Amino acid sequence: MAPTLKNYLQDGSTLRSWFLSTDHKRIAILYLLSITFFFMIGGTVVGLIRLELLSPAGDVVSSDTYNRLFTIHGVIMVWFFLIPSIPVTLGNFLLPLMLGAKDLAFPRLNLLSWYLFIGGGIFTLVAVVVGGVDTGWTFYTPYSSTFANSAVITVAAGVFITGFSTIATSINFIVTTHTMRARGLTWFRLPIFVWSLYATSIIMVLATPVLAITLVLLAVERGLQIGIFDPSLGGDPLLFQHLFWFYSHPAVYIMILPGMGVVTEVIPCFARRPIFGYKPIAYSSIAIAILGFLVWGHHMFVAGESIYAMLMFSFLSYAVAIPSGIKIFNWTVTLYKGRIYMKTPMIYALGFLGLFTIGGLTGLFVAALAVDIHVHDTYFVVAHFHYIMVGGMVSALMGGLHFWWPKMTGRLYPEFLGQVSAWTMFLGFNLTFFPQFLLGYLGMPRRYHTYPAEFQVLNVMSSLGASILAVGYILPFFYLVWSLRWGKKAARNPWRATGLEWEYADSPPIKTNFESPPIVHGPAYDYDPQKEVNFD
Amino acid sequence: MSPASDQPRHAQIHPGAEEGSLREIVAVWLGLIFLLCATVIAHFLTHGMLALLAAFGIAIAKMGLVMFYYMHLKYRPHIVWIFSAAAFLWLIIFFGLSLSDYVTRHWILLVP
Amino acid sequence: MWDFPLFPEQASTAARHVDQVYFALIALSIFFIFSIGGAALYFMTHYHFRRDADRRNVPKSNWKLEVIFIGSAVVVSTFFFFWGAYKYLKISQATDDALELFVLGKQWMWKVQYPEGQREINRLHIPVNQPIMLRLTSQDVIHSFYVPAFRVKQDVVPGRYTTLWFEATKTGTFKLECAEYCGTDHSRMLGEVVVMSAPDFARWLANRPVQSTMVAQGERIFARAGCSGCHTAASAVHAPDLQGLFGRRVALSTGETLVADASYIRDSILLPKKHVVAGYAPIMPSFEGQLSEQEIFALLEFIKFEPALNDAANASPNTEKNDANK
Amino acid sequence: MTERPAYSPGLAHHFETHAQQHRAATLGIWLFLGSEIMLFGGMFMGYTIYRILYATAFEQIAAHTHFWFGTINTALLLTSSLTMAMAVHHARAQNYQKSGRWLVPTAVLGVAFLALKVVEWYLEYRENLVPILGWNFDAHGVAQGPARLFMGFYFVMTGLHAIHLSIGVCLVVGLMVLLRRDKIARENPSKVEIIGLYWHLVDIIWIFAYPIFYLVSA
Repeated sequence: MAPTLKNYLQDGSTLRSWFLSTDHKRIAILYLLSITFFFMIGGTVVGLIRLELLSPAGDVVSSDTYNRLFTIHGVIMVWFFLIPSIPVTLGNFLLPLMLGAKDLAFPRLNLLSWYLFIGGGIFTLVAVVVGGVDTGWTFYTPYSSTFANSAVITVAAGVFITGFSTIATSINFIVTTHTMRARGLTWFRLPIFVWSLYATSIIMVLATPVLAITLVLLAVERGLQIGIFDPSLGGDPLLFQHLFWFYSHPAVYIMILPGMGVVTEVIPCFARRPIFGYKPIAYSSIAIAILGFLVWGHHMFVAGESIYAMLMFSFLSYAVAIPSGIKIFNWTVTLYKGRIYMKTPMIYALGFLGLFTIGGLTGLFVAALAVDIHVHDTYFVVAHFHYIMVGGMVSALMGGLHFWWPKMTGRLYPEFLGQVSAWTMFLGFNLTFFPQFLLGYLGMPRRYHTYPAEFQVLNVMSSLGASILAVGYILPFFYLVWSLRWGKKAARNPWRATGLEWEYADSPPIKTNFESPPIVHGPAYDYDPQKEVNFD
Repeated sequence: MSPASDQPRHAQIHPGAEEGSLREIVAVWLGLIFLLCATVIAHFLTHGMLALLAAFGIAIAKMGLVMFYYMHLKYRPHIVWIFSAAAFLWLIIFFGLSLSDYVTRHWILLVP
Repeated sequence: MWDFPLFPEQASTAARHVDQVYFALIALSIFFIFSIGGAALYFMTHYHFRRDADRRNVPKSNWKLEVIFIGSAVVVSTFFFFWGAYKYLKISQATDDALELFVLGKQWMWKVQYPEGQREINRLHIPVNQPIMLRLTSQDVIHSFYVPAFRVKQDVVPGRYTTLWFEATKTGTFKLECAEYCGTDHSRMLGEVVVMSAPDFARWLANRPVQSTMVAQGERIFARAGCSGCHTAASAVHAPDLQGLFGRRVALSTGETLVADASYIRDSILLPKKHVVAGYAPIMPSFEGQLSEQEIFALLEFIKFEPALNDAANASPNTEKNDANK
Repeated sequence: MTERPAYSPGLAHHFETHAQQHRAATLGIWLFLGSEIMLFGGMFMGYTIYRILYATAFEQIAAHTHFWFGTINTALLLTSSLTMAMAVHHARAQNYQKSGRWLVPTAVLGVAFLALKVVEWYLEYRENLVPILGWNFDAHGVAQGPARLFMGFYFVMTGLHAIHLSIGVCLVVGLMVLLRRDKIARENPSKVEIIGLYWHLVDIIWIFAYPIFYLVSA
């Protein structure tokens, strides 16, 4: 131990040392602050939406404002929160630590990606100020290209720029995983989190460029009136949907795969036993990354797609459910013969397990052609993807944040408050989104500013749940900030966890992560359930 | 991807290594120009499906030459082959599944 | 407090099929949630760190178990795919005796045209137990025609026709909604489907003010727009004969053949060079921007209804053919 | 993996060996090129679909693109790939002076391509073939809609390609400056190679743009 080496947080305190830092850990912190900021904006907006939906008449905001609200909620939550969330914060921080490397392969590219992210974010926020955007986050043509009367191009530019930030991050992750693993760290000794980041990066690098070009074509059609999708020229609006969903369906897996990785780290640690089925879980991540590209047509079942394409996409959508099922199965079995500690990260991880299962199962509903024609574009779909994205991804992010908080900040969070907010979030979430399944099947279309009066009770329940959910999010924000100063100091390995980041790096780590390059001798998750442990 | 295959190869690849002689570079260029002439001739002589096949066959051949020799794919480990093939594979997925919609849109399905 | 619906009314032949799959999937979900949740809860309590339990020989993997799980997942998935697809094909199946209505979506209303010439806005009167086929198009952005009680939905896409089939099984009034986001008043683009008994429907139809049937409207447009100048037997211009065209197989100059359905005829009017009929020169001008979607609906009805076309052919003056070439 | 040498010019702090650094750079640039292929792939996809839907109109309107401009431009780019390959070859042999000398014709050929392209666009502007804003568009007897779609794709794709090529020219000029100052060896020896790979990719994109815009006419 060399006490003279400063940790990464103390190594320079000027603005320059943060904003021009190429240290992956500092960039991760910058990203964490940024996505928290965007999450707050997206959350505030959805607060207004839920307030509006308390009454069927639509009397809080005008319909144009409402349309801008749900659009900006979607745009910010998808591109400025969910897609970056785990990869750029926990992934950025942990990938080199887990691999035993000093940094990512391209540290300056990593910093550039943060600036691109912020640049894209500024464009998007500017668009909100100069008139908002009312196309929905899906930007469907010809509404977006010809009819919308809002700042479509500005937002498209923002998302376009952020796309390059995503591509840069993914290239960095893939190359780092290939070239910078510690001695002895073979592919099948990697923590599953690394596998899931790798799978995520595959999707990012291959899908995001298609989004970029789609937005360029949209902007060109809107700004320069060059016909690309214009039906009056014989163009096909469905072509836009093909291009868009070729990106945006895999993007759903960009959002969920890293969460699956986090859960696979947390469960073995708090069940004190090796993960059950390492290889099935690892392979299923790659399978999801690949199969995820084959199913985008299910977003177009009622759009006027060919019946043959519908049958094929429906079949493939069922196929992609299988690797997700494999994961759920293996996580559950991992609890068998474990020594289970219900700490905050574990509550989140098990919450993820439950909510993701519901989200995945309702995916089977929308993949069935007969049921989809009824529930398509209704609140059923809204509930389905919120179960996966909020119930799944956000739970995993919160779990991961609590799990690695001691490593990132050197402080322990207050455990009691952690558990209280985890349960609050779980309760609030279900109350918010479960009624939406019923609403959807009853036939309440999404993006409705006003709605028939008989849907009010369920909508009020949903809004009530949303306010509980909000408490569940605000609480951790305060106690985590509180812990930075008053939290108990964390030792190197407060969870007695395995992994290079716990066993070889300080809390918080030094600038170059390790005093000497670590060497790996055995498999990941080398826990022994027969041994009792005491957490800090 | 075998688990440990990347590790020992670190030492083998060195930026100074000689890959592809000058003669090879010039020969490839001659090949490319020859293919360009061929595509021009084919353009004037063929039409219909044949013209399409000629134009794209030659384009793919040109791409092969550039990728294998000028971009040194020939001298790279398999992992780079996989990376470069991935984009093309994904394009096939993209084209194939999209076209499956457009090509079959006007087919009539006989329902049991 | 509890006076709110949890399940929508079933009012069409499709509803029963959709709900069957829906309930089966709910049963499947409950099974999985209870087995996964039950197992997790059992392990959580039985292997809680304070409990003494047998923790020796922890299994790290078990390929047999994985294969069993994957195998059963494949079977269940395949079953639900086939069942969902089968039900879908069943409810989207066309029948020949359907009443064909034309629906035009625009920001933010639904315009309905009956073959006999009646028109409605945001309301659709149909007879019960009678298959209905809607031919849908939009004049601006994408809309979606959605009747929850019928469990049917179809996007309404500008620039092309989509079709939707259903058969109501109950009389009454049912909500019609736009399900694809279409701008400011998306949530007010609502309507009603009024399902009536057959005699009531006949009475209602008879009492609607009608200027002329769609065929008659189409006939007028056929003459006015100059179609008759070329597409008649008497015409000097070499143009395809439209008699009996609808539903016939047409050989194209590219060597392909296709069925002359509504979409084909619409394309031929607006984008005449897309499909050129074998043996004819591509001389037809495009009527893009000159005919409204509703006028094309009428033309379509006229072309479908051959005897009238025949009359128009005989009656049309030859002078109009110059218009067609301008 | 060998121990990191105590003093090693051009080796970033987080790498252990030059080989590792070079390997990372190679993988990284190939991934980037893959994403570029997907970027252009989206447009090729859109083009292909309309080509199938409006085969005749596309064949007719394609007769109005300037075949010889396209062909000469293809020859220029293929030759620029030759000179670039030469530059890379010499850089790999650590002969940076020779490498720099081959970069000059590379940049010149790139600029020549762009100049011809601009002339060609101007001709198309004169022939009212630019389907932009409210400009007068003359479909030359071909169906208006599909003709506009074709020319739309033509301008967007060749425009985006030209932007890529311009970036390439800037990078090559930047490299020449670096080589002149003899900084390249210390900075990062893979640089010439990486920019070369990018240059070749821009060439490959043109290799496919050429048949779809110039060779489809019947």
